Amino acid sequence: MMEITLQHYLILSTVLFVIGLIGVMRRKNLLLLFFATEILLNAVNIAFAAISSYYGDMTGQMFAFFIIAIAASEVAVGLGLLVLWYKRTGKIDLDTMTSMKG
Amino acid sequence: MELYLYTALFAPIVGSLFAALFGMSKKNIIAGLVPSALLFVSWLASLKLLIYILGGGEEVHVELMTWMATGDLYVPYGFIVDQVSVTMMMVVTTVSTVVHVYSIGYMDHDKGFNRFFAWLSAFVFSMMVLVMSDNFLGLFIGWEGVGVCSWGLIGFWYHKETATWAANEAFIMNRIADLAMLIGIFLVYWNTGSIQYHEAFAAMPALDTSVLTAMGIFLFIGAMGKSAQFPLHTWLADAMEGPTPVSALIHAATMVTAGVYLVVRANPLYDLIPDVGLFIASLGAFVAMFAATMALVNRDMKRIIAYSTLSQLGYMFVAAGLGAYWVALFHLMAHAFFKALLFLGAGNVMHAMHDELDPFKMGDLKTSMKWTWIFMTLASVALAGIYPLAGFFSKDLILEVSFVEHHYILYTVLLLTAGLTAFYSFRLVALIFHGDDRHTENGVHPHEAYNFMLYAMLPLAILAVVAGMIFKTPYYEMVTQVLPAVEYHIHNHTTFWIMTIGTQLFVIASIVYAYKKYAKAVKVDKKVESGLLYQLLYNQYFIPQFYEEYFTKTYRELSEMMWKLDMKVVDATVDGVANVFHGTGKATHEMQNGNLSTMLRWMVIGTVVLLALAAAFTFGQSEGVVKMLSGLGAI
Amino acid sequence: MLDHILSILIFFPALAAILGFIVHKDSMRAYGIIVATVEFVLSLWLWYSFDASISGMQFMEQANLIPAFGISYLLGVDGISLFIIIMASFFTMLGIATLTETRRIKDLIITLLFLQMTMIGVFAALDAILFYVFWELSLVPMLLIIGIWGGPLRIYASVKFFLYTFAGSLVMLVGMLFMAYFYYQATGQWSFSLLEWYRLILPENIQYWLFVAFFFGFAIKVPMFPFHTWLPYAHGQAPTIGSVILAAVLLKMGTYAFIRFSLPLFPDASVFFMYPVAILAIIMIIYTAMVAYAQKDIKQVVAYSSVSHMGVIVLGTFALNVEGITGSVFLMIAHGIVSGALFLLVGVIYDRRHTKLMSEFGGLAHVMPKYALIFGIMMMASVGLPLTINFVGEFLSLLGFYKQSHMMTLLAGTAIIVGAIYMLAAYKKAFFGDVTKEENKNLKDVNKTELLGLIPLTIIAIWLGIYPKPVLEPINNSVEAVVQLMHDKAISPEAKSTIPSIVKFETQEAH
Amino acid sequence: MEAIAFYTFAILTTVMFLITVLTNHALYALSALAAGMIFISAFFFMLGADFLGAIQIIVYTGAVMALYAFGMMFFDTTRTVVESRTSPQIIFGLSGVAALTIVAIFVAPIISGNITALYPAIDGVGNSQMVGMVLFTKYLIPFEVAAIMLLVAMIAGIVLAGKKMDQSLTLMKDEVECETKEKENV
Repeated sequence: MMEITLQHYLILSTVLFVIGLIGVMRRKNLLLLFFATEILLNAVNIAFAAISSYYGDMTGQMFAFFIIAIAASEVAVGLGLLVLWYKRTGKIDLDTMTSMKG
Repeated sequence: MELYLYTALFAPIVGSLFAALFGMSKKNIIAGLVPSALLFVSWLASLKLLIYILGGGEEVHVELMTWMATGDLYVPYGFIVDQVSVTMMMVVTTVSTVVHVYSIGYMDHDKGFNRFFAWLSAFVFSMMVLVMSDNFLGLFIGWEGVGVCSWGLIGFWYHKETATWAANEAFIMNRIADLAMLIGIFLVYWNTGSIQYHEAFAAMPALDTSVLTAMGIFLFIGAMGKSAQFPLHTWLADAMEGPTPVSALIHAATMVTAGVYLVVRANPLYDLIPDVGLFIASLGAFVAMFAATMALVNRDMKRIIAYSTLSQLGYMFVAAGLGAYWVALFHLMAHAFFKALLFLGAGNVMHAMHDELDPFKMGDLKTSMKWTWIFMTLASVALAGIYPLAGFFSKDLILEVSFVEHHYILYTVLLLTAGLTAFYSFRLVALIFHGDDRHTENGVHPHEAYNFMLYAMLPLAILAVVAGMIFKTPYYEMVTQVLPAVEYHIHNHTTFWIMTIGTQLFVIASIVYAYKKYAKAVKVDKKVESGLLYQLLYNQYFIPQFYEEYFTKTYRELSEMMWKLDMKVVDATVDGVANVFHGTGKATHEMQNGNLSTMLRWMVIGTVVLLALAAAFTFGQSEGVVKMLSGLGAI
Repeated sequence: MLDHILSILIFFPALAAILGFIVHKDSMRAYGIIVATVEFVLSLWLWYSFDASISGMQFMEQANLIPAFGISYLLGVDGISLFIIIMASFFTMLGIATLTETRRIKDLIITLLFLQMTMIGVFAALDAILFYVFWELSLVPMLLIIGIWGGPLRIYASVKFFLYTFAGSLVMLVGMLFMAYFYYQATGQWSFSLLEWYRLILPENIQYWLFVAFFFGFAIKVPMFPFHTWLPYAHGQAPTIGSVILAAVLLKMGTYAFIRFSLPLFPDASVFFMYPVAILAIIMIIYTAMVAYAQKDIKQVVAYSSVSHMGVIVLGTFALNVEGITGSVFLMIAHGIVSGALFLLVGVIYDRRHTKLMSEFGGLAHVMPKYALIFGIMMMASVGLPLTINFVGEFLSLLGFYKQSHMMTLLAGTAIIVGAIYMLAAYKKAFFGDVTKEENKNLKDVNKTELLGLIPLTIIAIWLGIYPKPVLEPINNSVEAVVQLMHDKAISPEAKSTIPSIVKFETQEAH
Repeated sequence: MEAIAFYTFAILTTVMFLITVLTNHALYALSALAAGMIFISAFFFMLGADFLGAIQIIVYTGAVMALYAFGMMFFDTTRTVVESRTSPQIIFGLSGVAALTIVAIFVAPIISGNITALYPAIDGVGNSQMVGMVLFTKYLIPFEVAAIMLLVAMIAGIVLAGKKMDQSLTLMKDEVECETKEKENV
């Protein structure tokens, strides 16, 4: 079997990212939509870590690190909002959120 | 002499402004008297200048101030009194003084009395500027000035639709010619570097003939408009809507002769281009005949005289075109006197007949209006060219000129026209003053005009009689100092006498025929009147209708169309562009349906597009793209 | 104080406008008149201190705004801009003095004073960015004037006016940025100063592109055919004061900018585009004159006549010789005076009858003789009668262009015919004939306030027609400098020969 | 050896995430996501980013997943999630195109050829140590900002979700409306 190169990691990252995209587009349930965004972030993290590793540069890892931090805060705030919304409307379905209609 | 020059020039405008002060108030006799007095002063000053010039004085040349100066162009307000302009000045001031005095009586009951004198004196001023200017642009000032005054005076009775229409027609037709005149001036400027007469004329012999021809033609087109030559002639007959003194002054004696004056003034130019001169002469002869035929059958007293004027202008152009400038100017002068007299007489008749213009509704006025009858008959005799009145000396001279210059066709045409002239003139006199009384049945009781009006006409009557006899020699001596001195003599004495007597007999025969036909009871010959020729002449060759149908109407319709085009195409295009944006907004408005899911999908599409762009740039980083991007400042 | 007179001229009205917010609305008119009069006196002082024999810029002021990009606050006037500045302050004064509007008069006067600032700013600015800023700022007060005090279609008209001219000026801005970029490439430093730009000789193909970019901005403002359709709407809906200032001053920005930017910056392109522009100008002259003839609304007649006259101005500008350009600058002044007066006159009758349709009038000469007289004089001035102000400009413009093309001048010269047609027809419809409408029988003639505005204009129209020298001379000197600059800068031999050199003896020596 | 590990984990992660995205049961989704997270940390270890791997497990699987679990309890989404479906062609089409372009860009030599290390890893220093060095020198300010952000997020989460936990805001609003109506009736 051949050696694992950077391209492998990048392609894996792409595949995961696309899976995330599918989720983002497909999901109507807000909570599950959050899951999809987590996938997106993780996919990017892999790419960062891989590049960091293959070029011997710490910057990539740093970014991955910050992304994880951001993901954590996003979940905190996002879930908070979700709870609030659920309490107001009793639904967390995206299709019911149309107050931003132009 | 400068003082006299300025007096002659500016006295009329002072009079005009004085009368204008009263312009909106009630009739004030002083508004008529002061301009008349000032015109008399102007006449005296002109006389003084004439005597000075006659006495062999140098021409008076002054520059008042700069008008325009830019680049190489330098236009001053320069005035010149030489032999030619002093002749014109005398003609203008004489006739206009007479007409002013006459108008005090004529406009007596008009509520626009004061306004009338303001316009009339302003006209005289413009005319003086026209004849005294020492450059083409100064001439153009006067040229346009008389145009405006003519507009104001033709449309003087502005409540009448026909009057205002005629005023606009006159102005616009003159404008068409003025454009050509302007182009002529441009040509003169760019080719000779100056628009001063003497500099420009001095530079002309060195120029190419084609340029000179263009210059000559354009300037002549300008002259055609003002002198109402075919095909720009229709306005003159319509201009008779104005008060009769106006017709006498503007549309007979002075303004319409400005075209002749221009050709005379530009004689160094036209001498260089004899072909154009021949064209001018031919057109003149054509107009002489053409206008005379229209006068034959017309039923409007003033129009008949107007056509007669047109015809005589044709004579003048024949002379001017053939290089006999002094003859043209001489006929201009003589014609001014007797034609003004004729018009003023017609004015008397109109007053007496309560503005009736149809001579077929008059008749037998000689009993009640003896002096008018005498004056008009005198003027008509002079017009017909019977010895020893003014017309004989000037008009016969033109016939001789054409004969001597071997233009026999022109000669024949002019000779025939002379007969026609005699016929229609006396047809008019006979219809008005002789025959049976046809006006009492209409409840009109004619009376003679005020005495002072008749006295005012007297100088013109005297001049119409003696101008030819007395003035010819001194005039010739004087004018030929600046104009080409060509004596026109038929060398063969027998021929000369045959021609002269023959012409006289022909003319007298025409007069007798006119009297015979119209001096008794008038029989209307239905058969003749329904004939094609009569209809053609009566309707002025259908030219006014033709203009109305094909020019006026077309222009109006075209304008309407243009407006529609402006709204429906040009503006609609602009609005269309706006609508594209608006429509795009409306169409993409759907995107913003507020559904987060849809938005997410759009977001993904956006991401994909951006990615595609990135990919495209990644793979397309060839030299060209890089260059383009760097040019745009993107990299 | 004289050193900063231009800054004072620009910012005094703006400052006064800000102070105007605290003035009580009853005394606002008096306040406005005083401010505008002071401004006008200042502009006259500018003229008085102006040295007519100098062809270059005078009263220059400079302060760096953004040194990194060479954007500076650079002001100056020469003979070309001087009189337009005076005219701008004159018309603002006249406009405020003869104001008949009663709604929200305080806001109106403040808007007008701001407008004055922008107008003078445009004509005094010598820095491209500064020029652009004032150019765009001038849209805002006008937008408000049309949009608030206008007729029934005012919103449409004002938005059209704004967006259309704005779109054009954006293209111009791009052109300016490119110009600065080329300057940067050539010299290694940024500058938006017009005087610096003048020294730059661009390659021909770049000139073409930049000329076109600038052309869009200017042509829409002029407005040239086929970009003119915003103007009839704007005039039709604007209140009298708006129309007066729009016609008298704002339109002049476009033609002024042609002379300030397009000609000296791109001499070769100017020669290259001379005929296309001239053709547009001729279409503009004849076509809009015909459209004017078809109008039923007297204000639209005057509006379209404006476009037609602007055509002559453009034509004179692109004559590219001293006679033509001097004539076109003079005609800008003349057209300002005459069309301003005509719009004031239309306003007079509109105030009385609240209609502008000519069919509603007829026979006005009977009831309003003074009005008819002044209108008549102005009409004659508009059709270019000699000894009135328009003739000098029109004559010189056409004379200048005759040097370039005979046929086109002949076509353009029809302006004097078609101009007479629509004007006389309109005059006849409105003033001649009998008074047929009952409402017109008791119309009051012009009152003192209106005369206050109209008589000075009439006097100027005749005075400058008879004796144009005081205005013509400074213009001539500055124009000679511009033409000489163009001649020197021109690259192609064709352009060199088309643009005449003023310095005659030098060329003779060269031969 | 490395290849085997890579492929195994790659397949596992992909499958887990696909389950997360495609399943109708929220609970399955959550479990699959948590599993996926852990598998991803395996990649980090393989890449030598030990610290990141640890963080991944602690933060994601430990904290984030726990939060989600609580959230799910709250929303009662243990039952089958019913969602209105949008056309899968668009979704998969778009995703496919996105994948293709990204891959295309990644494999383009111009991108991968031009990278030089900004902060090269120093030999002989452990990964965690290395991370610490970079984090507290070059990225100190972002680090602190991130800390503050986390604090803010924590407080925000508490405030948003924790306000009047015992009451239903919806009901409260209704009550207010009812009261006003009653008042009007009276």
